[in-house]
Amino acid sequence: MFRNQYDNDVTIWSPQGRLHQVEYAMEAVKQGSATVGVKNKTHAVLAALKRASSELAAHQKKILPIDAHIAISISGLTADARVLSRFMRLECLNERYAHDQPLSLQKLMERVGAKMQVATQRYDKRPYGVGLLLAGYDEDGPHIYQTCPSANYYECRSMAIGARSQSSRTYLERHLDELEDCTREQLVRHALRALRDTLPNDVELTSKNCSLAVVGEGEDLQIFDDDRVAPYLEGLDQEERRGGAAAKDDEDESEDAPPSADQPAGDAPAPSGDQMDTD
Amino acid sequence: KITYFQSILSYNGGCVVAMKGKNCVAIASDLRFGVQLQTIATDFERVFEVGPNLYIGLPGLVTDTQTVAQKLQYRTKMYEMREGRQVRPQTLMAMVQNLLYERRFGPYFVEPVIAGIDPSTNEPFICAFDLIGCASTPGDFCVAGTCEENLFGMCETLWREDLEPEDLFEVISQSLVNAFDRDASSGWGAVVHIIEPHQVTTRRLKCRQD
Amino acid sequence: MSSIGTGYDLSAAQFSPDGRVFQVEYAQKAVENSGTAVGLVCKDGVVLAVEKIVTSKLYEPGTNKRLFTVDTHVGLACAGLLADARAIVDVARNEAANYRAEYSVPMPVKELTERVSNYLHAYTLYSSVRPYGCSVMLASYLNDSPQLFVTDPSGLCFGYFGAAIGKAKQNAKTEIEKLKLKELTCKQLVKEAAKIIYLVHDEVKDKQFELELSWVCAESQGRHELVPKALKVQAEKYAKAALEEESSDDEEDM
Amino acid sequence: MNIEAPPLWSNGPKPGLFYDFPGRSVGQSLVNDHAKTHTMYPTTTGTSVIGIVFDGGVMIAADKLGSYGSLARFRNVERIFKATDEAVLAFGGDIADYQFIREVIEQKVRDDECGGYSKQLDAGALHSWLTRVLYNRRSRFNPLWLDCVVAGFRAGKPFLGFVDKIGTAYEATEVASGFGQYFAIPMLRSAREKKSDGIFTQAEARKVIEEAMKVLYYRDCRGFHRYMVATVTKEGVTIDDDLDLKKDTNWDLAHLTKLL
Amino acid sequence: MSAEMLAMSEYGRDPRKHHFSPYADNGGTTIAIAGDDFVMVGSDTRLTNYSGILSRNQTKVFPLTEKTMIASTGCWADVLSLYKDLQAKLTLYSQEHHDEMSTPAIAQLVSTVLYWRRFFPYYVSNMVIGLDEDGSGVVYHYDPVGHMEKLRFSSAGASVAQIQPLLDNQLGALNMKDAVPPKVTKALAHQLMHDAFISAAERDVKTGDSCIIYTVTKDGVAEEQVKLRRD
Amino acid sequence: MTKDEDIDEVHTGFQFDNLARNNMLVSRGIQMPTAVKTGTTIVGVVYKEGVVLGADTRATSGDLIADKNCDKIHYMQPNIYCCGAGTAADLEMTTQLMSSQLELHRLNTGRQVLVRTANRMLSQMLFRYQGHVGAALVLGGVDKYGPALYSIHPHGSSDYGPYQVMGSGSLAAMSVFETRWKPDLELEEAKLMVRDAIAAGIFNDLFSGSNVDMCVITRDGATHVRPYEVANIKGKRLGKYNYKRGSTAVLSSNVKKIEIVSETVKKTPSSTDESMDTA
Repeated sequence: MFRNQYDNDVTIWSPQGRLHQVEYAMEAVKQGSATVGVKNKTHAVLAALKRASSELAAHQKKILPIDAHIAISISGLTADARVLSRFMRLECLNERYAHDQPLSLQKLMERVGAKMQVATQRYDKRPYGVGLLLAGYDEDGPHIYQTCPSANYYECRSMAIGARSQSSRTYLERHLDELEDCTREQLVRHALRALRDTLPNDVELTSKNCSLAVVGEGEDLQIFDDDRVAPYLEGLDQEERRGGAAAKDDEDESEDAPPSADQPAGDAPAPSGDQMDTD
Repeated sequence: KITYFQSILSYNGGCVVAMKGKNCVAIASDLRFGVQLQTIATDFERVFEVGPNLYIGLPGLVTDTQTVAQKLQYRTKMYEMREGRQVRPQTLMAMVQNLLYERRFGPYFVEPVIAGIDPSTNEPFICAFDLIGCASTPGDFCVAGTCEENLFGMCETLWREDLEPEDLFEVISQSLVNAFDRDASSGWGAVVHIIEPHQVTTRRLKCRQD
Repeated sequence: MSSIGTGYDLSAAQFSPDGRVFQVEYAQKAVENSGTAVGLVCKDGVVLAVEKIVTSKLYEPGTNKRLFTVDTHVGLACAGLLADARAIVDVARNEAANYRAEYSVPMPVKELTERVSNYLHAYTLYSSVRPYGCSVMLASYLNDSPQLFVTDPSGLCFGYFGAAIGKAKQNAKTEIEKLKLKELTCKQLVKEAAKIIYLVHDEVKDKQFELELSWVCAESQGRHELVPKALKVQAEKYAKAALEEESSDDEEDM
Repeated sequence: MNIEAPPLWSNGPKPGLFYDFPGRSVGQSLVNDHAKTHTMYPTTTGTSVIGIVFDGGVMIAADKLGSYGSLARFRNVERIFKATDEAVLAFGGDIADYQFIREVIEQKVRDDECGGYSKQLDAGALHSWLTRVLYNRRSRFNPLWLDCVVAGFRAGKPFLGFVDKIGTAYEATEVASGFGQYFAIPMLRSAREKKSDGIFTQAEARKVIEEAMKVLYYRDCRGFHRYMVATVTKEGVTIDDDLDLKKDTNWDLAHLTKLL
Repeated sequence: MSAEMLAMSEYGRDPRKHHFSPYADNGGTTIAIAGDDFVMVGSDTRLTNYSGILSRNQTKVFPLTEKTMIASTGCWADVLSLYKDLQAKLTLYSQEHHDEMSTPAIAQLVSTVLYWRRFFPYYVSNMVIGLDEDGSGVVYHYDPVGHMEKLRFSSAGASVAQIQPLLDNQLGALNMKDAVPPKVTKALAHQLMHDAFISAAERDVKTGDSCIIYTVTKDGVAEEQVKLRRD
Repeated sequence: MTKDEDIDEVHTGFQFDNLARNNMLVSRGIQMPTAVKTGTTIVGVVYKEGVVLGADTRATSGDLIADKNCDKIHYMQPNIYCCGAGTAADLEMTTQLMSSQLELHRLNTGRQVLVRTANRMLSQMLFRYQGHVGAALVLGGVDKYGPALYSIHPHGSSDYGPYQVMGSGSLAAMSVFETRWKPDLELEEAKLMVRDAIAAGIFNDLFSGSNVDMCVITRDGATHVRPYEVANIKGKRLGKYNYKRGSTAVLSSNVKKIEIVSETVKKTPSSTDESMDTA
């Protein structure tokens, strides 16, 4: 049973000039746990919330290294993210192999965009059901990029995606002007605070559920998990939650992902999201 | 047909090294006589006595080793008879040079090494040739044969000035044995002659037999 | 659109009983949902201007440009799905590079646009793919001759003196027709282009937007470049002034 | 961009090549590589290229002769070109291969320009890229018959590198190809050793380059008196493309080589 | 190609004939010695072709991971390509396995990569050196098509013949009555490497200029450069 | 009956008795061994009052250094010396032979040998052997016409000029003369130039090395300085490689005493043939 007759394939335009399949894929991003990306003048930082599917399971990896100067954090279908991360890693390797230099972020994003676009236009494919945040450092300084299943990507001053990420974005918008000139440590703090704002009031960030990546001037990418992330979390639970948007329900999610410039956000509520593993 | 050697000089294997010491010289060689990878004999002498304290080693193609040895014997004996005196090392050098260079365009496949003491001055003397008779007379050591590169490496590190005869024996023996252990075409025993003005000590060494 | 929803509009490889290919028309709809882009030809070059709608404060300003350089002498402005447009830009760049490799001269923009429109057209023939959801304008200034071509998702392609695509293309066209293009220079035209974008921008629907301006003209030595910063600031000032004037006129009218 | 759309369906036409429809699969190599033979020798050739690092930059030189065997066939061949503000390249070897690779590099640069990337290809990147290209061609037994000298900057520091037709690559403070390796390198090295700090000023570098070009003109029978010099500094690239050694040469010696 | 052909300079050939060989012999010598908690590897720094010196300062030892290095000599174009290939494979591995590849695993990888080109080999003598999982030094020696042997000490490249017997004697205590192999200390390894390079530079035209000696321990890699004769 | 000649033919000139056998080996695909070569840089330059000759001292066999300090400047006559590059044995014997020929010429004519005479005789000899005698020479001397300098190629061509170079390092050496040579050099200038030319060969050509030898020839005679400059010294070993006496395992040992006899030689008329050793 279909919501309408134009939504069962990515090759079909709706009479309004929309692609429902792409819009549905955008919903998958919101199923994933939240992740935040921020940057100042010298560094870019990713923070991500890790989920464990059960008490017995390990926490899933949320942040993946791409090269010595780039990391991604993912929200959406993990398997799709793996395809994209492998693609990006190979692109970075190729650049080092051929030109003996790190790949600039802009080039990488164009190639990822091109790859994702192909999947939005053919009946034998489906859009990638994952949103990524990239943090990277190249000759132009630090960058945060966001990608969407629609094959759009945005360079951001800071960004958050995933479940309940609207609270993070609210936090980030509020502190946007502070970010640029803050120190590396403050920047990490902002990322963690923004991430914490996506949590219900009774849940805190812990070294188990939180993952951190830092890259910047004179500093190769480092990813902090478990014990290594603990120092950064110290004292965070004492701080007041400023976002004040602790327990948002799922209805907020519909306006969660930023609508793209050229494509209106989906009007359909998110499908009950248990058809695939999301992360 | 597969050949296991690069040059005809390595057909039968074998190597020789000579070294100067303090008032003494030494010459040493392996004892293998092979045909390519097959070993025929392990007691093949390729160092020959020319005078009381003058020796020549003739590594190379065995048929030529023996031919050149015989021709040299003929020429040195003739010299001794004509001149009524012993062959000096320098003289032997000239003789070998001429013998080999005569066959510039059809050479004997040997690279001789001479070690001796000049009977009139008691000066140690060593010298080596290529197969057409280019002589070199270094002040330290000379090497020839299938593992000459190995020998060069050993000697460059181990040799030092003013070695006493007993120390010279250790240095030349260790140089030779360790060098030919890394060479399939040489080895299977070694013989060392320590030449002093008043005596020649000949020792056979215990080596790997493979 | 009486045939909408009758089931004849689900594939690009399908005609409706009244002889239309609805999927292509729907794709053109996507173009009309996007910010406006205009292209103006004058005596010494071509000016491209784009209204880029910005949907979040968090985005870095000045990125995701909708103006592209295809070859040093060809500029491209797009409307519609940006991801689709980027794919088209890649195609156009390849075509231009191949032409150069073959003939070692810059590719005439007419031929380039034709190749691109052929490509777009290929995607209107099969049910296995969907038509591209974007239109592109290609501008060049080669051998003292300014040229502007536009191609759309159906694969049609025409040359223009002034063209507009996107949301407010009708309004923009009306504005363009007021200009005496052949008498203007690029430097003057830049201001007019900015003014048009400001005029047609709908503040109610789309709050924020960025103006993108580029040109390919005698002034830029035949290279497609973004309009120099100083000139762009001037143009925007002029546009804003004109906008205020107009709105005060409107009030008077009332 | 390298991402090419795959065929519209398996073995179907690729988008953009739709007019081949229906038919054989396109885009695949139509030539059987095994049946191909490749050119293993150069045709029109250029001789030496020399290069030297000085304080704050790099300088390279090459003459302008294109030889056809022993025929001095083309007398105004440019063998140096500017790729970007941070890289100039000079080539010895087959002129056709040079012109081919030059086109490819210029398109790479143009691609970057059109892409609007802030970083342009620097000498290090081009050197590395050339190494890969030449090595891959030699591995397919279809070599580009070239000796390349890449000069410019890498990560803000002067860079001078060399690649030959099989992909042998290295960086050095002085490089040369062809006869330059035998004539010019000893000159450049000993000139540098005479400096206590081993650093040339730009003027000194220019002088020693001129000396070396003169010796090459005297002694290399594929050498020529018209030549080019390219200098890369932080300020950018300057190419002097109509230099002539003729006025500086001295043939008085000729009278002394006859026994009277 | 015969040694003579390789040694002959390009200009020395018949000027009318051109010859394409995908290989070149660019010289270079490497030595590796393993200890209980370290491994030392050195190379000379001369890069040659035909009769000329291309560079006087080119190391032939490259880092692969924090505790593994590769020493490669022979056809320099192949050396560079092999190294680039390994680097890419190791990066991918570490990203996919969230850990650096261990030295024994790298050793096997190198063997596989070399054998992959069995019928158009990399013309390269390789040694992989590093610390194994227990932190003790290991040396792996290869032939150009991937035969691998695990050793305590070895040498490779242009002057291997000059150096290997010396290491056998001094480290293996071969051919000496009542002698036992000495405990390999850093001082001993350094001294032997140093002296072996001096000897090789005396007798091999392709070895010289200087040698760089790297010491790999759990704390990282230390580097030292010693001058050799330059003729 | 066995004659002398059957055991060892006492002929003059080259013997070809091994040739058939060796050719047979070649025809079976066996490579002929290479002789020692002097890769070599040799140079000569004319200055105001005479000629300066220079040479390096390396002899190689393949990549192996066969002799680190060989003498490449050969005596021809008191007023003529000759530097040699090429096959070492050929050089040794050719110069030795020619030296005695020139001596005979001097004795026959009772005049100092002209350099041009030496040149002509060497050229003719080498031409006769059609390049099979691999000698490349730089011949220099002073005679009644003043200083003269020739280079002679293995096939017998020769070249006259104010400076000459030969050998694998000749191009490096040539670069020195091409940039610095001028007419009427002073002795010190000439010596420095020769030194630099040889050094250029030593340091840039793999097959040239070790020391600089030099020979200055004037109207008053020749000074052959060997070495003129030690360009390279062997590195200092760190280790001491003293073996304990008795380290080497011995199977058997045999000492042969030598009775030392004093020996005097008297010249007799019949032995003049043999003592005609002028070298």
